[in-house]
Amino acid sequence: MTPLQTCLLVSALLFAIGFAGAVTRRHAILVLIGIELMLNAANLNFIAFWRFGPHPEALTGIMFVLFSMALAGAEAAVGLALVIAIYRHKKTSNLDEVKDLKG
Amino acid sequence: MSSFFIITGVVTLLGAAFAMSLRNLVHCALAMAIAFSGVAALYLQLAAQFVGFAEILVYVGAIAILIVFAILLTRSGEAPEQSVLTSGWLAGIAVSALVFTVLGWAVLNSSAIPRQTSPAPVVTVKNIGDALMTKFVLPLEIIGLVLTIALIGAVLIALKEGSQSKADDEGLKMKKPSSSPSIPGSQFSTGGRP
Amino acid sequence: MFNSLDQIFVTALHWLVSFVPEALRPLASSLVCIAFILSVFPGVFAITTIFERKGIGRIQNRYGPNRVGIPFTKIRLCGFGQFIPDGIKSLTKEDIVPRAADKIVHFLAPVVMLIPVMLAYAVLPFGKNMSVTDYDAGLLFFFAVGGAVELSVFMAGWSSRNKYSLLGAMRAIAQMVSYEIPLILSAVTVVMIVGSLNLSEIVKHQNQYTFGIAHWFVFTPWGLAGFILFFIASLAESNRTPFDLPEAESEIIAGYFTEYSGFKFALFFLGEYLGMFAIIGLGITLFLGGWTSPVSFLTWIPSYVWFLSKLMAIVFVFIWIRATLPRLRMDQLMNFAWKFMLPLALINILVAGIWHYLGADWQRWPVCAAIIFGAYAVLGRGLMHNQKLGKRIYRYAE
Amino acid sequence: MLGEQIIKGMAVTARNFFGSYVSKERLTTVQYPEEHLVPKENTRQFPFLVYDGDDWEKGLRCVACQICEKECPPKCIYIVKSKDKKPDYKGQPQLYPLTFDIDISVCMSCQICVEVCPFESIKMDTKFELSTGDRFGGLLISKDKLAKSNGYYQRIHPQDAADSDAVIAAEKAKAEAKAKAAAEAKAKAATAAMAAPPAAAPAPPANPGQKS
Repeated sequence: MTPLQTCLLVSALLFAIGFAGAVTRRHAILVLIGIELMLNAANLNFIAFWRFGPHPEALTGIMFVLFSMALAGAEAAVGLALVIAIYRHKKTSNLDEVKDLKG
Repeated sequence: MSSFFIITGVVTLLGAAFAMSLRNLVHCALAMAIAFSGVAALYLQLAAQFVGFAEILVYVGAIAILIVFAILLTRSGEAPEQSVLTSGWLAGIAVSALVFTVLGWAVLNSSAIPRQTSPAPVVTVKNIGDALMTKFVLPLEIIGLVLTIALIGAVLIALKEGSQSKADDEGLKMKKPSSSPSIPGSQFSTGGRP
Repeated sequence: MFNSLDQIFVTALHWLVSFVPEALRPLASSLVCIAFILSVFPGVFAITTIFERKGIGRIQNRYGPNRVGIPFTKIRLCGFGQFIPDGIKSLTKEDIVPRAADKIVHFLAPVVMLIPVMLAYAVLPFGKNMSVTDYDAGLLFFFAVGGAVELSVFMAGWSSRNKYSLLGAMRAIAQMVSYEIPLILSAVTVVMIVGSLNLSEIVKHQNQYTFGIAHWFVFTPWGLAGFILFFIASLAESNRTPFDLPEAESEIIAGYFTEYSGFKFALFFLGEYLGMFAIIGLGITLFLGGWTSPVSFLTWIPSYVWFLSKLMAIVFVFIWIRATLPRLRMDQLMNFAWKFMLPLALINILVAGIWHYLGADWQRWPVCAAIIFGAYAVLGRGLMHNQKLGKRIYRYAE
Repeated sequence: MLGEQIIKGMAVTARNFFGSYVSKERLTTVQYPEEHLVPKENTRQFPFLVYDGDDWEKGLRCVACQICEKECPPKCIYIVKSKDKKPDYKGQPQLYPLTFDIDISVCMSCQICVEVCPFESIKMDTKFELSTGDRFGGLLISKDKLAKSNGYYQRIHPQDAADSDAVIAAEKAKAEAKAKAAAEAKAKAATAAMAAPPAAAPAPPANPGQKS
């Protein structure tokens, strides 16, 4: 197994764990954590391909990861604001109970 | 691939697994911080120093803090009595296992993956800065715009809106402290949840 | 001769490392460096606690501790032996964990506090050729590990299951997050002028002399403003008075470490002081020329002596401020960070750009000074005339 | 201007800092084990028993009347009366305490024993360094340690001691006058008896242990 394959396997497992958490847990914040883990798995892929790829001097992988981090920050801020707003309306952050369209 | 890389990877995956499986949400958030630190260590071993430090700064320093704040604000600091899993959790586990199987099969059998290992590229902060200011200047500006919009949007969403939220406040104030066997002294128990 | 005295620690390190086989040398070198940091800075911490108690005593017209000297003798050393019984006392005290506490998190919090604080020393240049690692992105590393301290504060506050601990932790995190922004923004000006995140590079840039006076950044308009901003923000980051709301004794007992005792309390105490030294060390490196001497005829004094004396001088100013100013209120704290420090830091970045753009011309001095002074005056007036600094209005309690 | 007052405050504390090294009168701290504050006239810590003369056993003013024992709010005084009597300063035969113990771990320094004592024999001390390593025996102070001379009392509370000395002197003078009167009456009776032997009535028994 080459180093690149190890990296990709770690990232695939990280993605699978994040995905499993995001679809199986009830709590909205945990779903957000799962999404963050999936994003990190993707970032790890970018870095691994940049490191072992044919053109590391192009810096595309690093740039992608930096921008995705900034987006993850924005996503976390908006997502948590939504969780707090939902909690204020429904007094719950359990996703199974937040399924009707009428507020 | 050094053994140190393997250890870091195992720590990262364990952190992620705990983050997704523990009952107490605060423990989940702390395990998530461990997973993020592990990812940062992996970046450092992949010669991406700047990204690794930025990962710690953004994820451990900001997002983990944001998440624990949200946990406390939604009063979910204690493990709930009922199940923490959704109704269709078995299907979810199955799908994610399937995803991992497919990805793993693809990784191990793909012919597109380069077999030889190149020496670690040297990237200075100056390189990254130059690239950000020349080739990637448009994405940088767009990211700036997106972050500003996200900032304003998050503030607007979380802001208390008018009379309705005032009524909510009253409701929160009137609500009696929980009579369920929550631990004394804990202000953020879930006891009062409907 | 002076040069060899200056490089004595570097020479000693090379000499020590030469005893181990070739393959293990990087490891041995880093171990020696770790041992050096672990022995020097807790020692500085011990001395500082005595300085603090004695200094505050003198400011309040008391003697302060003046009894304990060398053990088993009558020599008193003006009380500078006080840290030995203090240390023995706090390390041998009973370790009490609340029954309701989250045992694992409660145990881990002081450790998690100390690790990033210790890591931050890795990039600080203590003297000429004396930084442990010379990361290209050293400044980013410093701020990244500094961000992890907040998590330990939250762990301590949450796991204690005590409302004072939780309140203290929330206050601490809110304060640290708010003041980290002016802290980083004021450091950005230096990065802009030097063009590097490497701390050794930043020091090298300040190690030049015109008319015998060093090119420290604090001697420029933007550097002075940046240094003052950095100084105030580092006071807040290290939870010192007047920003000691997280551990306000008169309001919330001891903040996030209310439920800690014995060894763990000592670790928190140590971590807090080491964090203070680290952030002061960064401020010295960025604005006060690091290990360089202020005037060219004093360059024969060893570089680490300069670094340590600057460190102790700023620590003394911290103590002086602690003995002078009262604690801020929470809303005042937030107003000060967001309505005064943040705009001023942003204007300071602009001024640094103007300074760089105007080149070596003499006109840049009055221009930059005027912009900064004008911004300071306007923002200060706005802050002082703000209603929030007046009487507090309570929304719910009548 | 923002920050002006901060600088003023810093100047004040700096002045205090340097001033405390220059002028000693700024420092109000008393370096305790080496220096002692002069106790105030009315300082009271813990009772002691006053004796006159040089021998504390002979001169003890206490007559074991047990009023203080009964009045003591926390009941920290323990007295055992003697079986025999010995003469007091007036020359009258009086009881004396065989045991007089005060438990200082219980005493609350209220001075009620001093107020109620009719014989000026129990007074308040100013000594406060009473700590001991022995929790039980060391805190129970017995008669021999409680007895302090009148000279000591005059030294620690000059005003009060003068007052109580005056009271005692007055008592003594009264007793002397009484004794003198009695003696005179006796002498008169004796001369009268001498003059008229048949009318020799025995004089009322005067104080047998007349001292003066």
